[in-house]
Amino acid sequence: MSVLERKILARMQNRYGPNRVGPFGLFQPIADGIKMLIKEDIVPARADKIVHFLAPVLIAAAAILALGIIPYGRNMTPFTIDGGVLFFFAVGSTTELAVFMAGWGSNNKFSMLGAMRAIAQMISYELPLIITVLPVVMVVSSLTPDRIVAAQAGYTFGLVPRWFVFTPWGAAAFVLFFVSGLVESNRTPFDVPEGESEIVAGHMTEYSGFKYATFFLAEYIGMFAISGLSVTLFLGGWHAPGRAVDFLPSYVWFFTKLSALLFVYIWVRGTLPRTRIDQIMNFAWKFMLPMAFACIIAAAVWHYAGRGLRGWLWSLLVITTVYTMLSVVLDMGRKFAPRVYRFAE
Amino acid sequence: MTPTLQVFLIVSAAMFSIGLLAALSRRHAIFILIGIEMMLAAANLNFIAFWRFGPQHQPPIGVMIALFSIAIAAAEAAVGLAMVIAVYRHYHTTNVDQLDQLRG
Amino acid sequence: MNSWIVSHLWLIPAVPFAGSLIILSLSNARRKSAAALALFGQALALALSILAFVPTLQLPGFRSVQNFTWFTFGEETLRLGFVLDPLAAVMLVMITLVGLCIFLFSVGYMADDKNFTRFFAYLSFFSGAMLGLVIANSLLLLFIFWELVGLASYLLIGFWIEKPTAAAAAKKAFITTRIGDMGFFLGMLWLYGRSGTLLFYDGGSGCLESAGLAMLSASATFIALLIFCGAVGKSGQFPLHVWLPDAMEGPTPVSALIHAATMVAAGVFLVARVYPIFSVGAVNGVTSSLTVVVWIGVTTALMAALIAIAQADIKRILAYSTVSQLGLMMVSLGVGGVAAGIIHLLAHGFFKALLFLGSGSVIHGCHGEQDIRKMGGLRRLMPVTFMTYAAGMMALSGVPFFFSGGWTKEEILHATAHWPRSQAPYYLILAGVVLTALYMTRQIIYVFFGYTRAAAERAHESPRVMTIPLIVLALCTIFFSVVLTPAWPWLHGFLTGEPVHFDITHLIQPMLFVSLVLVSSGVGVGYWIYRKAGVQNEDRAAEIDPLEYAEPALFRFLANKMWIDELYDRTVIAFSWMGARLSDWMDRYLWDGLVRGFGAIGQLFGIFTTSVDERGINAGVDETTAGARGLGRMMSAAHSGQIQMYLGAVAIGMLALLLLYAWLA
Amino acid sequence: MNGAAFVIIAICTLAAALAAATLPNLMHAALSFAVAFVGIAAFFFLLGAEFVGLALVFIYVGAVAVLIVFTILLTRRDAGKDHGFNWGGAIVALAVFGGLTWAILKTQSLAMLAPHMATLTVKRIGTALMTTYVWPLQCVGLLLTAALIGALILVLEEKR
Repeated sequence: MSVLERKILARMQNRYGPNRVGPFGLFQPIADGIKMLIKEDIVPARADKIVHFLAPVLIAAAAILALGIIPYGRNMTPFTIDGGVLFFFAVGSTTELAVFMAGWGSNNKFSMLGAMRAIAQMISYELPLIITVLPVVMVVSSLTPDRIVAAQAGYTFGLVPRWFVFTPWGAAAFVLFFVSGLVESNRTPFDVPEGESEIVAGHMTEYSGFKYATFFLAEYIGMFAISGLSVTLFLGGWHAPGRAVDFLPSYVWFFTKLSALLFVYIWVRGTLPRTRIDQIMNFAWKFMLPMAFACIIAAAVWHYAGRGLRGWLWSLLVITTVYTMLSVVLDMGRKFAPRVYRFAE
Repeated sequence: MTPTLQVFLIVSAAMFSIGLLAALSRRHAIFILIGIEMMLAAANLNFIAFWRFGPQHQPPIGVMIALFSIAIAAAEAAVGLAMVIAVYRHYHTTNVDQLDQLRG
Repeated sequence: MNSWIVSHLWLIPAVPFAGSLIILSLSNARRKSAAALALFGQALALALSILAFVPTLQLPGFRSVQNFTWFTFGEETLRLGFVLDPLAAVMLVMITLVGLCIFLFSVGYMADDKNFTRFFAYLSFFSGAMLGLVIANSLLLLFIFWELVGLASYLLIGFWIEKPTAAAAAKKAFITTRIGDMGFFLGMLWLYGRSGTLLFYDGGSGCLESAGLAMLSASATFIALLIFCGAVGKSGQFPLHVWLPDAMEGPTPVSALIHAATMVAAGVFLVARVYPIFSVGAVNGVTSSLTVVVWIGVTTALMAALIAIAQADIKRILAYSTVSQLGLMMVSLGVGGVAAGIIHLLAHGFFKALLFLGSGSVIHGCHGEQDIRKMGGLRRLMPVTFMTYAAGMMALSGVPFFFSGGWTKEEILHATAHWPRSQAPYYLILAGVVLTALYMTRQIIYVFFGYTRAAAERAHESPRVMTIPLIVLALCTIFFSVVLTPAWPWLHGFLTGEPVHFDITHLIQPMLFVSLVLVSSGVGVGYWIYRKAGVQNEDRAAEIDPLEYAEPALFRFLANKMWIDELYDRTVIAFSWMGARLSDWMDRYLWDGLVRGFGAIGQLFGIFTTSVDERGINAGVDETTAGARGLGRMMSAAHSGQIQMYLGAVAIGMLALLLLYAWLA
Repeated sequence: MNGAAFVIIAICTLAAALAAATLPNLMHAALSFAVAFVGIAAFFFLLGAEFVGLALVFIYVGAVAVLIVFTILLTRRDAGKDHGFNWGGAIVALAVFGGLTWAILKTQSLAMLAPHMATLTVKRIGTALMTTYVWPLQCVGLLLTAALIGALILVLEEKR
């Protein structure tokens, strides 16, 4: 997965990805892994030993737990509990704590600063994340992923699969969900915490060797989880895009969709420059939140308008009006990301 | 030994007294908050336990109360911590013993 | 016309009162108008009295009563009133007539006195009071005028304030009469208590009428005796007579008016007015109270007569004679001869006033000399005074026929002779009559016969203004007798209300001879003893009185007024002096001691309470406050601001509840 | 519902709680606080109230723990110093614990087993919330916003 990412990035940047190690550089990850393992594990002197050690463990655990509830295929969800989605978020929130522990444990200013930024970012995006999930849960009226996926079965007009993404509010919600997902996993445009240029590896600076490896592992697993959830919520989980191709096993569809999303991740990483932390925050509170609420309203309208075409149109109308209004308000104010120069006193 | 209600109650009592211990013995302001949160959690535990072992009502009253108390506790924690910060900014200490301006 | 006067009876006393008030307001200088006003007032009163006298003549037993309410307190109403009956009418005329003469006389007598106006104000005030007393229908109103009369006598006796003896005499007179008045007052209260009203005649329910008397029953004698005390005091009877001789300090017209005619008569008038009370439960006319009156009267008469013989001062002799005559009147009232007593009172009023005025003109003539031993042979120098004085003397000593005194005295003898209780008073009275004749002849001889002694050289007849009243009074005494002769006892009938018819045969009465014998013996003895008195030598001023020569001890005893004054000094005054000192001692030591003792106890208590307060309460309070403060501090310690402390407290509280619950359940 | 799980969870939570109460190091105490709450959530799971457990974790571990940690950061200056530990509190806590257990043990009626229960679905909770407990929900909503604004004002004011 890491080598894939690096090759795609490279290709985007007109350069070859790692191709030295093994055929087409496929063994690159193994090489990285070995490198990580054999590197000496140094722990900062006055660091808080326990916290330092626990941080990576907790992050990895949280990420893996999150994977547990995603329905990979027809009745192939590892861990079915009634409030599946809620479980996902509950576990998701522990990652913040873990990130903080990492930052605090390494006992150096940069890592602390990095951790602070990460937490601020994750917390502020958690809200839109959950609110965008709300319309889906409302429509399906259940928190369990299986029920959600089941709700997206069937096709309208024989061709269009009844996935939520094809509903106006679904589409909007999907986009918002995808973006906040990016932020949650500190990826690309929002990977400020470990922004190499500014504060080295953010909260992961003091980690080396295997602990650093676990961090990376956790990050990738986080991506998997977020995109898996978005697939189940909006892209119809393991449902086949068309009736025709229905014969393939459910998990095949799930993974194709998943890899599609991942590709987008990497694609986005490759293209978008890093955004400033305050820009992120403003974007979250000023744009994402209102839009999320709009999605909820749209979903409600869609639902009460009979889920048919009329409902579709009505919710589209709601989404567009809110979108245009927001953009007008924000642009007019030109406060999208006001740059306040604070000269050193 | 499937746990009986009494055991649950004992555990919650333990939890409660530990919360009390934290609140009473730690000098630090934040620990008092932590202690309070623990006590509240113990109370929630009790609610759920009683709900679980008690007669089943259609609307799960125990759960409801637990939910609401969690919400309220969270609000309380937020405000409490805000206050601690404000106090710290003003008095530059969080040592509860020194914060006795409200003396009688 | 007559009904008008009956209803306006109160005018009679009012006129002199008004006169006195007006005179008082005049300044001393206006002597002429003061005298004129007083005389006019007295004349007007006389006219009114005569006017009032007429209706009483028409029908016998006449009595008209006007009662009015003085004031009411609660439901009780106090009613007073005026009465007009023969007794009152006669007295009215006598007082106003004698008063007029005396006023006239005093104009001359007091001519050279600087307090002329004040004298006349007091005189008219006195006559007003006397008139009021006579016509009062209520014992209370009578008592009020009685007191006014007493006040007037005090003022008049003590007229010459600068003379200490006069002031002392006035005080003495006032105090002794007051003692009598005490008795009178108690009697009055008792009467009011018993009979419920003080009105004499009140349409049947008056205290003197049968209904009222019935209510008195047993207490009548005591009430009578108490009222009699007032009479004794005012009329100078035996125990309280001491003030009367000393009252001679006042100017002679005063003595004439007060101590001869009117005031002293008030006592007798009172007894006559209240006679029914005296005679309640009378057994054939004799009650214990009346016997007491008789014996008091007898003793006074005899005693006064004896003292009179040994007196040197002309006015004192007359004073004692007045006392003795009053005693005689009391005896006549006591034995039941009310009318006789009143008639003698009237007669005595005239000739005693005459005698006093006569002595006044003698003193005036002798320029204030009062000692008879220094006078003599005034027969030739003051013929008019001598003539009138002789008439008065004849009347007083009881010469019958032409002189009123004789007839009235004979009447009294007649009444006492028939007194059933005992004959002793009769014989004593006889002795009294003889003694009266004796000292009167002594006086006449000393003053008018014999050689003119020192004081008498420059004597001259008094001016006409003084001799005219003398003459008028002398004529009155003589003509008054006409009415009194037993042949035609008009006055007696008038007073008692019986029909009277002229019967010459009554003229000769056995009693007539008895009195003739008595008077002639008295005069003879007197002439025999004192014939040498005026003859032996010109300047026998210091000469020893023949009686004194014969019986020095007895004489000195009598001269000193039987040492009664001294006796009183020793007893009553000594007693009161001792009482005063005792009460003073008691007050100073006993009561004062007690009070101081209580004070001390109070102080002690005060000290005790303060100490208790200091140590006990304060300490206690301090303790509690300290305790409270301690508690407060302890409590405040609890509020140390330590949040954990509070939380711990809450926990402990919960525990305690738990334990309590466990302990209870 | 089996005893073993119960015992393990009980031990873990109580240990974590005790650590939170007694650890001298602030950060460790805060973190053990989070662990304790996860333990309690586990209890809820045991008792069949998953939703509440999840909510508990989500709220406490997600938000409150972070808040606490942030506060500790903000009050850095004296966080290091240990403010000491007064034993009075301990005694009182023990006494209270004794009292409570005594009360619980005394009332025999509580010693009953868990009766069978229909699984508590989020749907039931949702309907209950929305039907009978609508008002309390609105109030809690109001309360939370008030608390939010209050906390902000308390902190914001200082910054000015």
